Amino acid sequence: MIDDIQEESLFEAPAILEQERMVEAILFASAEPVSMREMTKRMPHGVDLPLAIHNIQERYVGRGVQVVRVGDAWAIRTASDLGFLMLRETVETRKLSRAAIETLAIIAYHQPVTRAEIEEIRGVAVSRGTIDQLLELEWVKLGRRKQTPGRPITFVGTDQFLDHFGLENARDLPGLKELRAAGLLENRPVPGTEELLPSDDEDNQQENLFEDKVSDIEENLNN
Amino acid sequence: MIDDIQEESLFEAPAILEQERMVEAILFASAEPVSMREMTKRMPHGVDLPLAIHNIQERYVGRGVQVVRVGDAWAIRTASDLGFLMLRETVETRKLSRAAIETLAIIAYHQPVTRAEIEEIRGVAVSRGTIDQLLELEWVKLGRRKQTPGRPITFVGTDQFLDHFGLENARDLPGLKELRAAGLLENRPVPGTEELLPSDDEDNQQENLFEDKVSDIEENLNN
Amino acid sequence: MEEELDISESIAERVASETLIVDVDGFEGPLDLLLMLSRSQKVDLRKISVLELAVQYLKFIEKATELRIELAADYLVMAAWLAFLKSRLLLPPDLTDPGPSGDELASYLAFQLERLEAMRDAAAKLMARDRLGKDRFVRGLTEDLRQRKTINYSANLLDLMQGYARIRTKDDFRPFVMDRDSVLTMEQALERMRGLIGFMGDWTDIASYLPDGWSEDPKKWRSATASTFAASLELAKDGKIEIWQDSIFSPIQIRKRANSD
Repeated sequence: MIDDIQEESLFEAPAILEQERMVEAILFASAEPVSMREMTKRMPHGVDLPLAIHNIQERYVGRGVQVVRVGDAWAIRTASDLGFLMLRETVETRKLSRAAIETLAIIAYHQPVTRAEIEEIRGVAVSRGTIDQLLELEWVKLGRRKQTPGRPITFVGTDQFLDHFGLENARDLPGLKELRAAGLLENRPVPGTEELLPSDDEDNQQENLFEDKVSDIEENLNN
Repeated sequence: MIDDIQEESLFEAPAILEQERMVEAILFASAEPVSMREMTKRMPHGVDLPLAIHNIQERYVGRGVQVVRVGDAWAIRTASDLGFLMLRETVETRKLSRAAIETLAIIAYHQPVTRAEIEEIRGVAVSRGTIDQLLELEWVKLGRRKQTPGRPITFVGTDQFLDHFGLENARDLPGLKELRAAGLLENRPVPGTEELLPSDDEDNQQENLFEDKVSDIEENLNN
Repeated sequence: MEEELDISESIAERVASETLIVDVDGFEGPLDLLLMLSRSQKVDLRKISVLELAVQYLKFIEKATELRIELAADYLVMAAWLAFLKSRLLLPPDLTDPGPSGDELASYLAFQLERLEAMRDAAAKLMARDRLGKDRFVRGLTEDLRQRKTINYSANLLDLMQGYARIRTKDDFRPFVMDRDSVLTMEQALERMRGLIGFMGDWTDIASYLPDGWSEDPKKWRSATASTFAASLELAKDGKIEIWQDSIFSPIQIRKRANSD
């Protein structure tokens, strides 16, 4: 007690505005929230720390940064509504991978198609990631389960897919004949292509919505 | 969410107070000076950045932290009179040798300057380690080559140099004007070597060169 | 007494020479040494007497040499140059000499000294500024700029068609060997049947001639049945076996011809 009085008399406490500046500088430069005790240690004697902190906190109300209490300590933090400034958004355009393109093409031409069927057509396993990517892009979606043993899920194209590729509907997909005419296909159609197409009874039972699409695709492919 | 804000801003820039808050948040979040370009990239379109920065700078006059200009960038630094409050836990940078300090000053005041010119001014060879030390501190960097025989590389000061010594730009170097007025920053030819120089116009050219130098400094520092 | 005095003198001399050694080490080259010597003149560097400075420098070098202090080449070069300058300054100007006059050289040296001193002052001023990390501090609690990359995948109809065409063409080009494991060639069937003919008794369904493991897989079964049938016809043509079917779709039966062999 006596010490306090003596020290007070030895050192005149800085004006409250000066104390605020000090709190401001300490909070700014510290890598971690600063406790009251720590601040008291670093600041001159006789300061009214709670008042200085209170004033500084008030001063930053509505500003881009805020003086916040973190447990027993204080820190300056970015105002929560401005967090987006700390985020740099970049948009990058990338070509779809070959595997994804092929998978997408098979789904488009053969929909509804199961994963096993896709693999059979591509002749290689389809990674989970490839289908996930197409699902994420919302170019394919899950169709109905196929009425075969194991009731596998099927994949079908989406409206977004049609939209992206500038197609009115799946019927607009160029057929094999056209692909050949465009020089994209040089060989005769593979016998047995039809087998891969959903022409069985069970598929005809699928939504009517699909029926014409499917038969059209089939027609295209058989040409 | 972010898109919304940005899209909105295409039509209406946020109010100036809001812009100030953003500048405040960005500057507070970074230990390094943030260039105008970087700020522009991160802030919504249509902001009046110079005005917002100006206002923010004004706002902090006399506070515990200051908004300072470093070349083409801006930063918040604690007020220098409050340095005593800070914990100096940070590792002291290697004590600079007298040679390093002199070399730094010569580069700062004469930039862009070649090694031979530094040696001419100091009257002694510059050891490799001296310049390396300055390069390592990122206080100097390589400038463009000088268009003289041998096309020697030049050295120039950096933004980190300005930041470290609290200079807005290279024109703020202490005593620069006086030194220039006294002709001490001129490249005076050694008597008896004039023959080696192109012509009498040399002196005029020298002056032009110096003009160039000044703009070079600016340019270098703005990069 | 005199001897004592001599001793003390020599001590003083030794101390002086030791100081000199230390000093030479401390100098940053001859220009620095000259700058130090010039300070004794206590005048503005622009008004300095270069002649006096040259004399002082030469005296210093002379003494250093006497004391066998190793001097860097720089110091000796400067000494030679100053000796030359001294002679120029002392002699009346020779108007026929095309080289620079003593005054020009002297003023250049004065400029060099002034410039070096100015740079030293500037360096001191620079170091005395409020420096970062010493007087001014950066933000302690920085916030990293997070990067969020949005990747837009692109593909056009041509990509899609090419992709599909690639798959379809790939099928056509699939090498024959790839399919061989599920195909029984007629040659293979013939070879197998020739070996079995000897054991043939009465009429037997040709289905029983299929190799083991070829009846389960439909693909293999088809291939094996076809080639076995073709092989049977071949053997019948050769007169090795007889072939018989009692009605459409009923099992085809074969038996070894009695008069073969």
